[in-house]
Amino acid sequence: MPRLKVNGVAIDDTFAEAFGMRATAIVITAPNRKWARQAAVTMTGFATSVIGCGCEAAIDVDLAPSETPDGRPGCRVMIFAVSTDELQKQLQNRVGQCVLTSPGSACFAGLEGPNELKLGAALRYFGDGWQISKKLGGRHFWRVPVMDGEFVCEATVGMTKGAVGGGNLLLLAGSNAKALAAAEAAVAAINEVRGAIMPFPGGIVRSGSKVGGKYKGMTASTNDAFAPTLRGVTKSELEPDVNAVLEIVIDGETSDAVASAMRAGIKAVTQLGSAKGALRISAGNYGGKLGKFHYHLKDLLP
Amino acid sequence: MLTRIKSGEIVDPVNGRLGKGDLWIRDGEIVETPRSGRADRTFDASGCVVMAGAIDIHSHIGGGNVNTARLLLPEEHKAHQARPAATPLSNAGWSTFETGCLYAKMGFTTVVEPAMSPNAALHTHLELADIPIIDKATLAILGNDDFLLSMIRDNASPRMIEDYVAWTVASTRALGVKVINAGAAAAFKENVRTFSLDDVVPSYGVSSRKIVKTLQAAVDRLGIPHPLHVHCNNLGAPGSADTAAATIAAAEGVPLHLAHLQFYGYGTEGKRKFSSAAARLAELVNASPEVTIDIGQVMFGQTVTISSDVMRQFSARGTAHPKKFVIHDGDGNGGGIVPYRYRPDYYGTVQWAAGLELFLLITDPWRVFFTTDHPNGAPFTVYPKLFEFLMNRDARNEVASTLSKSALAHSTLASIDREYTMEEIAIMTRAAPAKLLGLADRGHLGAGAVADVSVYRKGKDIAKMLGRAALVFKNGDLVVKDGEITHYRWGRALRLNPPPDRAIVKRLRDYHEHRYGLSLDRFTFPDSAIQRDEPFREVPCRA
Amino acid sequence: MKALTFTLRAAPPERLDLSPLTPQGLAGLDKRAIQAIRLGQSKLASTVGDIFRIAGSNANSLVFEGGSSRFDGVATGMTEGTVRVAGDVGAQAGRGMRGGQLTIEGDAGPHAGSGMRGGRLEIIGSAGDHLGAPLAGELAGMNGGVLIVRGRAGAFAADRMRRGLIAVLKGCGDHAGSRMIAGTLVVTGGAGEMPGYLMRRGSILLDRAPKSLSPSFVECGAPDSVFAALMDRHLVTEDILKRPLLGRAPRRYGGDNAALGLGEILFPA
Amino acid sequence: MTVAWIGNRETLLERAVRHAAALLHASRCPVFTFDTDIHGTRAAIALAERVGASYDHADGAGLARETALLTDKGGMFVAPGEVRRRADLIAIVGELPEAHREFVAELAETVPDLIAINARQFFLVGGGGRGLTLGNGRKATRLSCGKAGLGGTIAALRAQCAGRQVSTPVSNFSRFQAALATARFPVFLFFGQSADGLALEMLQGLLADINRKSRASALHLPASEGGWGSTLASTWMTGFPLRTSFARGFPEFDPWRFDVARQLAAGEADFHLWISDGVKKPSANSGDTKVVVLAKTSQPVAGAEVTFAIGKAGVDHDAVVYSARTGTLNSVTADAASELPSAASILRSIAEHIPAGAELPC
Repeated sequence: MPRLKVNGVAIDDTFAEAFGMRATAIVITAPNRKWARQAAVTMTGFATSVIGCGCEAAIDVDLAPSETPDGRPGCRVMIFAVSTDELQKQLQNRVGQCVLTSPGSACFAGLEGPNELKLGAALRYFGDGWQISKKLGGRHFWRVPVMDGEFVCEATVGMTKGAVGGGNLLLLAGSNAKALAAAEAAVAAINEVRGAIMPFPGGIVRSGSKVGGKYKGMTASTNDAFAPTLRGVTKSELEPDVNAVLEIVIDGETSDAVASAMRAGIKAVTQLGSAKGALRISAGNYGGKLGKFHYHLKDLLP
Repeated sequence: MLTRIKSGEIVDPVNGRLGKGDLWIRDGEIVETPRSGRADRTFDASGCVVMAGAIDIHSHIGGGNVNTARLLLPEEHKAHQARPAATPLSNAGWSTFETGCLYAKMGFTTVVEPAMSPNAALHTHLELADIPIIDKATLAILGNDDFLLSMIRDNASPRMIEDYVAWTVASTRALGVKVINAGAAAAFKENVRTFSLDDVVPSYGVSSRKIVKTLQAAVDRLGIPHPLHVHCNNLGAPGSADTAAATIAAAEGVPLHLAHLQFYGYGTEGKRKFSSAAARLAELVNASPEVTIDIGQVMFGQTVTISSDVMRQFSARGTAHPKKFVIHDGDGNGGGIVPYRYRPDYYGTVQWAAGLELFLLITDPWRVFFTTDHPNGAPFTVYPKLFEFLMNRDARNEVASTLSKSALAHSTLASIDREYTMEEIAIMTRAAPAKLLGLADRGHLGAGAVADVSVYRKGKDIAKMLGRAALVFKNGDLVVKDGEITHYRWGRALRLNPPPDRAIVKRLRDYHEHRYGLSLDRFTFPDSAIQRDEPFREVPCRA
Repeated sequence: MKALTFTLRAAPPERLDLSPLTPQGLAGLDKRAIQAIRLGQSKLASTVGDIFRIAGSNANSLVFEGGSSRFDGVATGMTEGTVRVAGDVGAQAGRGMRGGQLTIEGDAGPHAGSGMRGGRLEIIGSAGDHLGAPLAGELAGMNGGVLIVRGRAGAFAADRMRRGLIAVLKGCGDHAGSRMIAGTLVVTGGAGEMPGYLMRRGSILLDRAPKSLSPSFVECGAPDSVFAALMDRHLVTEDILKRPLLGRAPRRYGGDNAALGLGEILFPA
Repeated sequence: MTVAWIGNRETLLERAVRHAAALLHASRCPVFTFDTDIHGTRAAIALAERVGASYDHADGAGLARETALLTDKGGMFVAPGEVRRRADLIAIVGELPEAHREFVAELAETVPDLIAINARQFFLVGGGGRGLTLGNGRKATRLSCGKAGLGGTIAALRAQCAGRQVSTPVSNFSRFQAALATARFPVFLFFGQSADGLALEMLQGLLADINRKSRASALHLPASEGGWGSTLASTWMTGFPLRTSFARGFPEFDPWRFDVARQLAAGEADFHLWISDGVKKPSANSGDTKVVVLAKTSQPVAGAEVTFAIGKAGVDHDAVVYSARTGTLNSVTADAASELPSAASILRSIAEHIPAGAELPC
């Protein structure tokens, strides 16, 4: 495989293969940033992969008070799922259990669009008849009485059918510490990209997987080709000097957002350089047969 | 003045005149063809049907409850805004003035207001006196009044009850007697919420059946031509066909008139437990020659229900559209005003179909009367369309095809081919009402009849033909030409005048002074109180 | 194209019904047809030509140069375009509006914005009684749109309101927000007796404590309110108010407990 | 006996009628104010129709409030006879007007005979003072919310009856609640002059709440009996209550626009026909409004173009009037019959002299 090198970091001539998904975004606000983020972190917990969690979700960006509808600190959270029904269910459960419950929170639509999901329209029933509907300048809010006042929640939120899930970067390094340094650099850079989230812990996944496995019922199992300890027993993708691989998985509101995120990640990793970070950047795919979206690393170079 | 209506197609079932010919009027009366053959004026009626003026036996055109409905709904009146067509009741014939004009334009010349509260008789007659052109009549409501219920409870003699009924009819200038959900209004005052034929009015121990039978007997024995006019219990309720059937059975060979039978034509079949039971009722009517009925046809659109059945109106208040209503606990019946919009949904379809089934399945046009119970089923201004439904099955089937299929599945309407002939229409709307009300001077075109004549230009469009008469004569005056009013006049109220019995008057005087602290004179009035020339015309009782 | 302009010749000799003169009503009419429209409400039956000089031709933008308290029904039922009155109007301005923008630079009579469903009606001067409210017999008050009165409003402002926003900036008379079904009424400058009487739902937002309140309203604390923040921001961005009204934690009264009790009166703590 | 004047000069009735008709016919925006019986009202409305006038009652404001209850809300009402015979709880809503004291005294002196409970309890909702002494030495228990006024008190009463909270409870509420719980037919008496429209609507809301489970109703004792009679006549003749106009050739109802006092004050009317057989006198009219007066007077009314002396309905001539005591129209025989013409007869004569237009009988 011919390789490009930037700042000592080799870049595979391969591509990340990604899939179409449904996604929505909400804006969570609170009296201060701490509690806005707390609500967001709680509702996006256990949302790493649609395979086991029903959805993939994370904070997209933090919002300044001037950027939120109620003038309080907030953050934009994105949720991705494979079907509209599943997305609706996950949204309703997560906002209901994690945002409605969080002190001082409010919840607004973070996405507009012709397709809508119920937000406050589903949660209002918590108000047990005391809920109040308000329409202001074309937006519709529900006000649900709670113990610290009211939970204000926009009635509906837009949903996009053009979202993409599964953009990724594989960062191969000589040591665990260097792999983590590279991955953290990538996560920090991608965090700045609007419309793209990284649903795994801290944006990083170490248990990259392949499809299927030897045990019945396993839909995914360890990505043995990238596991350094298996270099001796499997058909490995790893050079001898690679001792750790970490993956960044990216879901985007649009295909462009995924591409921008990957570009930002590659830039950060290459800027860090091979001495401190990754020796090599690769990407995961299924031979291009399963996913509609292909992101070739060579097109995303800094 | 001698008037000749020339070469019209005369439809006069009473006198067996059917076919082309001339009709002669001298002043206010129909006459034989005069020897001279010279008319002072001649109207060419070729291409026209010539009939007697039509008679509506049951239409709420005036009186306290009707006026309250007007007061309650100014926004539904066409003149509320400068654009008449924009308001739902724009054709309702809302004021007394419009009422007379709109009836006359359709060739109706006599209309009966069927629900006059005896205590509001003066009010009712003042309103009727302000309805131009046509003649009017009223039925006095009895059967929820304390005086009658107390007499029945105390086993008063039939004679005393007859005297009371006679006094009421005479003093209120009524043409007959109506009973409305007998006993229910009295029971409702004691917080009873449903009431059937064999239920008993608290404090009196008198059943609804007993009240109806008592009044039926009194009316019959007094020789009041119009049989007791009964508004049954359970109006509008699912399963009310049982009540109507029981009431028909209760006629027991003595004449009885059941009002707006359509509103009782409901069974409990189907998923919604509401279905047309009209076919069953029609059969019962066909088999009971002493029973006459009118329909109370429902047509779709906005209207207002006006009824002295206060219990039923109270229970219907939740369906008010727009959401406002009046419930009045009166001295006897009181009443309720509940605006309502008939929608072509499941329930509306059942009601619409049930009315048409009754019209079409009751075989004797002498015993079924053409009403919408104005404005309860629909304003009387829908009559032309309703005539079309009766006379043209394609017209009604076309409408039926747009309505609720599941509702029609429980109805026989689709299987009925009958179309009314013009002669049957003439019987149902002219000859039979005159007979039912005891009005020998109208409903036909024989010599000596009042010259109430309506002339319709024949055409394929039945609604247009019968909606805008080519000519209408009232007492010989030409009042409508080409569907427009040409002349205003004041009609009269037709009344009975059975002589008063002194004993009952004294009793009533004591009763009013003792129980109400008022002189009986407060509840009576002289003819002069109407301030019109000859406001009344007396109709004789049967000998 | 220049705005279709109606210049008042002289003070009208009778009340006028201007309801025919809307952008949609005049679209496609030539000048002669417009001049022949009857406006007079008495036996005089004045026409447009008797009352106004007409200039311009863009019917989507109507201007009345000069107004009068006898101008009834201005822009009745308008659905689009703009209507501006440089002067006062009489009763029922913007009655049943569905869209577009109506600006009245002077005062308006009773029933301004009666039964509005959409659009924006701005009265620079004061408005009479029954702002946005139904006419006699009707049950439907304002059902959408934005109605701003820069001056005062009379009694029964927002009566039977169901949806939309009414803002009165220099105070209003008694019974503001009576029989409200929902929607939002903003009053700065003080409201009269018993605001919110018989309200079922809806919000009445004031800049100060109401001077009298029906005992069927009950004090409901002053927790932090996101709704207040949303509302304040909306009022400022929509150019209705210059500065926030309610603040972080307004005081709240709930009522009318005689009716459904789901309405509220909010004012700054 | 002189019954007509043109200006200050006596004239023949016929001539005065012609002159009044000519003035009316020439007027651009005629308005009528009346205070007369049913026949006077019928004749006035028929004349208004002929000349395109708007009309109102001399007590227009109080009547408009009562009318608004009917047009905007409706409600539950009861006949006065039933109140006397059935009501075991009477609540007087607001200040009891002088005109209706007699009936209330009668209720205090009698007992219901149609239900088993042979006593009445009386309550006074709102109203001033410490209570109300009725006939028979009985007192009405006062239900009040202090300064909240009548509207506030009815609101609190309704909220408390429904088990909802209030900020100020109604005085003596528990006594009322206990009475209501056992009463078979409670009746609330209301009057247009004591309560505004919203308070009356609130009262009807209270009645609607009570009637879910038990019975209760309200008795309307109108601000003006004559005015209510005129309201009924106007309603049947035109479809609308008072404050209706024929200016555009069809009846239009607008309680603001056709408030005749407002029309006069705003200078919209150029002709004012004042008809009153009672004590009310026409208010001062603005500059160029021409005035024709029908009044029980023995001299010309200052400023009137034409004055007609009329008799009082029910005194000088037979009449039909609305009676709050019967709740309907009653015929009244003249108790001091005189030669004075009735308002109706003068108005009909004027109508006959209006130059021919469409022949309309209304």
